[in-house]
Amino acid sequence: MSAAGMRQLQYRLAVREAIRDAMRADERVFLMGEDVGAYGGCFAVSLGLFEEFGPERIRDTPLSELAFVGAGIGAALGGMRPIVEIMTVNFSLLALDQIVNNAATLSHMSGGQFAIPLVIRIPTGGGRQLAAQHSHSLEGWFAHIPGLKVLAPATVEDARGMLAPALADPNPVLIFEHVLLYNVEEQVTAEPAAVDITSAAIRRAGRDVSLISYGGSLPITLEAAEALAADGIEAEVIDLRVLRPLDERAILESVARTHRVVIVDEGWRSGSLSAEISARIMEHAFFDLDAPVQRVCSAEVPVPYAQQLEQAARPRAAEVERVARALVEGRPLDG
Amino acid sequence: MSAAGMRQLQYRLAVREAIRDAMRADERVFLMGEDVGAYGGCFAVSLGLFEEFGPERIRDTPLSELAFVGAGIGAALGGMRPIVEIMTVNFSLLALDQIVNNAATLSHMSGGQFAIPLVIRIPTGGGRQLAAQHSHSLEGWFAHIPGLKVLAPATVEDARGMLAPALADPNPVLIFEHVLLYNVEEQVTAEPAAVDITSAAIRRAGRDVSLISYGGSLPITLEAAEALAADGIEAEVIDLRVLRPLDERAILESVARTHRVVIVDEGWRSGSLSAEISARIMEHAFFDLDAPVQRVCSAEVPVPYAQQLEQAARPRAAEVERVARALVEGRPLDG
Amino acid sequence: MSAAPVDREHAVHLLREMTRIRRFEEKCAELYSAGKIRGFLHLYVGEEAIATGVMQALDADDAIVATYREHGHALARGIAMDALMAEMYGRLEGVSRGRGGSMHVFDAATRFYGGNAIVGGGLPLAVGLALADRMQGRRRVTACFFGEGAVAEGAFHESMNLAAVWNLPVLFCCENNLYAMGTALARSESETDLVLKAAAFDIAAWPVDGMDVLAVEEHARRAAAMVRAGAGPVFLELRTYRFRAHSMYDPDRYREREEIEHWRERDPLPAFMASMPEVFDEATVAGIEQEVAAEIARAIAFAEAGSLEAVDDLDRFVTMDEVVP
Amino acid sequence: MSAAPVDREHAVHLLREMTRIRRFEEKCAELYSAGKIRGFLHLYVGEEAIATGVMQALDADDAIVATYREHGHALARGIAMDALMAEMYGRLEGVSRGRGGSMHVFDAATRFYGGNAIVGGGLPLAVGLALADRMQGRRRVTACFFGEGAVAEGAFHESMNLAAVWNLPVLFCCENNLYAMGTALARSESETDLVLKAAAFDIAAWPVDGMDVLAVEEHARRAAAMVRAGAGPVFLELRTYRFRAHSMYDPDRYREREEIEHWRERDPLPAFMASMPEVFDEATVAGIEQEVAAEIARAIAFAEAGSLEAVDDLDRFVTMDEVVP
Ligand SMILES: Cc1ncc(C[n+]2csc(CCOP(=O)(O)OP(=O)(O)O)c2C)c(N)n1
Ligand SMILES: Cc1ncc(C[n+]2csc(CCOP(=O)(O)OP(=O)(O)O)c2C)c(N)n1
Ligand SMILES: [Mg+2]
Ligand SMILES: [Mg+2]
Repeated sequence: MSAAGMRQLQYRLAVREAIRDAMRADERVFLMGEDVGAYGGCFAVSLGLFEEFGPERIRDTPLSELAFVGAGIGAALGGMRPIVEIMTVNFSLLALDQIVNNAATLSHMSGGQFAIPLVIRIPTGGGRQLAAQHSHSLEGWFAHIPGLKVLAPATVEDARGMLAPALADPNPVLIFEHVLLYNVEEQVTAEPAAVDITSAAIRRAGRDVSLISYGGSLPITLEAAEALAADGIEAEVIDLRVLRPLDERAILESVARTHRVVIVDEGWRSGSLSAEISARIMEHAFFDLDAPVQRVCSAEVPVPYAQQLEQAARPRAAEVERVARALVEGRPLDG
Repeated sequence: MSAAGMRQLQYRLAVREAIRDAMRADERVFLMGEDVGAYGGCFAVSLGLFEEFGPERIRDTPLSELAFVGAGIGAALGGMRPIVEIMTVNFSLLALDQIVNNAATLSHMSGGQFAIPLVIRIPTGGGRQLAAQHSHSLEGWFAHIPGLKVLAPATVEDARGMLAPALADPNPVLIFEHVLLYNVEEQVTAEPAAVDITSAAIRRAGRDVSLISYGGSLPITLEAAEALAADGIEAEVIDLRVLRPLDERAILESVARTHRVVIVDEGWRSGSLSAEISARIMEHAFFDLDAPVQRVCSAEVPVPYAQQLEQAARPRAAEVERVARALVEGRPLDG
Repeated sequence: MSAAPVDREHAVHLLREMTRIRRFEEKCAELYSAGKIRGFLHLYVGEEAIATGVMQALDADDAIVATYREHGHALARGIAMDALMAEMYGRLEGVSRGRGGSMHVFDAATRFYGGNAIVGGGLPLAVGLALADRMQGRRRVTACFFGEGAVAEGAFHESMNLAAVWNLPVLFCCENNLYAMGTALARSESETDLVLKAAAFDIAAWPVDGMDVLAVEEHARRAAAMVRAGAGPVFLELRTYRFRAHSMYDPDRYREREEIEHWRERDPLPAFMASMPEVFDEATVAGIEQEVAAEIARAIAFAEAGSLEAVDDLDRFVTMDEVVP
Repeated sequence: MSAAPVDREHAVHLLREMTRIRRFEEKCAELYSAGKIRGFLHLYVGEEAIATGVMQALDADDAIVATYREHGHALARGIAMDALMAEMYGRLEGVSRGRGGSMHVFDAATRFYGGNAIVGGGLPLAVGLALADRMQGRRRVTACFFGEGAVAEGAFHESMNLAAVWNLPVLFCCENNLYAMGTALARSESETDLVLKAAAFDIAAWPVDGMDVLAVEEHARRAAAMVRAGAGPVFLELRTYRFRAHSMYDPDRYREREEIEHWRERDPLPAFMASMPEVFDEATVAGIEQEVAAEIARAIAFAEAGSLEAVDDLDRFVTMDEVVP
């Protein structure tokens, strides 16, 4: 541990510490998913927890996404505080019925008789050449569903801090962890700092343009901001943190400061979360805008294996920089 | 049949005729789904087809949405032209893995070696007091997925005409039929007119404001347009018809004519298709706009059974009218 | 008929419960035609012996997970008929504030977890409720009702395996009424002996005459005792028949008159009465019918007098502010 | 060892096929460490007898559906090794233009429908391919390979039932290597006798020694003949073991050394050689190894010399302009 009570921590280990702390603090918390136990977790997030907590609380499941996610809902109804891990976001498609038809509806449909204090952790995103069935970015898609809360920790501090409030929340909370972030290391306070799961964060101050991003796209967004700064363009970087419900106020306040916006979203462009953000700005900050809100998203293709193709399909810092620069310099972007 | 070779036809019967014609014309076409045969179809769409074509080609399936949708993909790969019916849109959540991970990816991922000439018909939408597990409007959500084509026939002519080009298309085509439209009757040509599945349609001309809608929301949008017309406000009503890929040109041309837009979408507001349309207008027609694009969507709640609550949750003509009027009269909408 | 001796009081209780369900359902059909009840309505007429019999085996803190055809289960579980009727009417006084309707009856007080309109959708919930009991060391049973049509769903397969591999206290009650909407079991399952489905998971299972309330009670008690004792899940195939169409929308084109008639002859109410003539004399039966008629009348009056939830409350409970119950 | 008499030529063919797979996989492991192959890589080392044996029973116009662990199936099916290696390299000359990589091998010419990275995701496709054959009156077989871990998925359950209730020509080949990643079968299935899973669907099924290439061929031929004759689907449980970790990411913490050693003693290649000493003299074996080494060297050269698909073609085939093949 360095001075000032700070220490270097890896995102993967931050998630692990958060799970461990939650399980030590509350008997009702348990982790359930495919190979979270004996194997140590597909991304080694839960490595070692099996040894500390045993097979009942670090519960390996069969390959039955629909049933074990539904069992998580039932266990939450039964008084537990389940953390369900879906190994990779594309497998969550097998469990969508339980998430959308049950988890998202039971409280409202029952007239408020039941709460569902369930956390579902889902590794998400591309960039590792895992091809079209292992590289989805569906967090924005899930953010469409009323009754769910959707989080996207982009920093090590959030990876460590968001789990506790998510478990304390009486509603189903989905936490999307971008696979490219697991190896990221950052300085954090020695002890977990309390973080909220309601607000967006300003990760960089700047008055010339707002770069709005979240999760796995935050690093390239900050990278673009640095590049712009080298030319004297100061970008304000917003990390949404919470994808549902959106912190609309933080977005609009940023627009009011900068009057120009680029949204960076790894989702496929059409119908991605970036569209909703653009639409909200249209509705509530139209007259604050000096230029149309722009989006840098993933190409609308199944993510290919070949590296040059996958990279071309993903949002890149250079593109964010190019678009932001054009906005600030008032150059046309169309065509 | 009336004069001028026109006749009155019900939406439900239009779909049935389209299926019958396609099956008579092509041996490879068959209909598969839950209770499409002996029962006659949950919404009586396929009533009578079982008698004409028999159990092989009007194929009742067990309650196995994931497998029979996947079987439709496989049958298409095997040279058939399947029409798979998913009884109601919320059950499609059980089949999403096959639709998103297989149907939408195989052509691209295989380097173009395989096409998937599959049609999936899905009754969608609310308004019949069927509550939170039977009233979803997910067509806009599906429109986010590259590799799929998504259609929303809003007229009897489209209900009859879209199936043939959908079957002729080498890609998976999802056709969403709004449950409130099945009983609608309209005058159509005696013989099916060829319709495209690429463009939006102008259902009503008008220069003051564009009302952009699709599927089950078209009727209330036209209703609002009539009400506005009574006060001399002429609305152009755009029926998107095709939700993926969007006919962006038609949208932008309309904006260029009217400079004001209200989008009407039964999807839950946040992350609905309306957001994508607003974002596209932001990006490509910002300087054509006299006022910010507005949206009239469903309230973000699981659809309740009680009639007054369900109606309150749905987009209504009066609201479309109110918003359009405010736009045209330049009155503020916020707050 | 089963040989288990039952005292008069209990026999009367069973007939009363079945009668409450029968008459309630018949009234619902009327009210649906009258437009008082909307949406989808699935009636339990003919299957009353199952919910009635199984509920005898459950304790107050056991849990129930049911389907969209759950009025009978709700009544047999002890949910007040007036609140149930108010739900059909979409009234604020309904069990689910009128938000769920016929397919979504919920009641935290009796641990009644719905009312699920997704075929097979309740099974994973039941597994989870049982998992919570197991992890918290409680000897409670979760009874999960579903139709034979649900057996084709992946959710059935995955849930059965999870319950078995984790040795969870789930009582799977498969109501085999031979049809899933218009699809006969033989047209949807390559193996129609449902007990063999359970064998694939090494789950104890056996068939039960679902038209015989005493047989259902007896077997449910035995099964529930096994489950409660920690022997893992049990699967009961309860053989029955629905006397009415699948829902009020169903023209019932797919069943032979003879078949329907054959099963009507096995109607669980008259059959039970005939099996205990010494108990069910005219006066007793008439008394039950009167009580039930009065209860239904009260329930309708309650529903009619009910209020509509304010539209301003539409957003309430989309997300919760605290954990309940 | 099975008693079926095999002529020398065929025996040599079988060993050559297994050797091609074994050496190809070993080379892939090297190339992965060298960074030439990326993404996920799942090797078939130890299971070669299955793909090799089953393919002997298939005709040119039969179809194959496999998993992410499909290199062996692709090679045994006759997909050119150079195009397969080029795919590993992500080259335009790869079977899938380099877009699929190790987990997504496709080849229309040999009716090889992938290469599916969703566990259980291929089963419904196989059912559909078989349905198309049946409806078009073709006597073709669709062989569907999947691991024992997939048996827990709802997709398995639904697909088995569909294939059986519609009497479709699917040959279900369950490669039971005892582990799904780190999860032993006994920890994921309450009933570990997989043949009983098939019984729940009234599907003909039996276990086969997956380490004995002749036994696999013999049983696959019998099963394929039944399927082709219209007897409906058949389920084979092919008992095997993977000698390497699940993937290149897997530290393999969950298996006992002894267990791995025990199975290595049953290595299908030496076992087969030892069973026919009269055929597999040193010279013959050396000759095979030489041929295979040369083929692999050519494949690597081909892949190394391959090109990268132009980034401008990224959008190609997201949707198709015409039906192929
Ligand atoms: C996943 C899903 N698929 C289809 C339906 C439509 N549906 C409602 S009830 C039903 C039949 C179910 O039959 P069964 O399980 O035997 O129960 P029963 O109605 O006979 O009591 C169907 C197909 C549904 N509600 N959910
Ligand atoms: C639906 C789904 N869930 C989880 C995974 C992650 N995963 C990939 S392979 C695998 C193990 C599969 O085991 P098995 O079916 O026995 O095949 P094997 O790898 O042993 O050949 C898992 C869990 C996946 N790819 N798809
Ligand atoms: Mg039934
Ligand atoms: Mg395995």
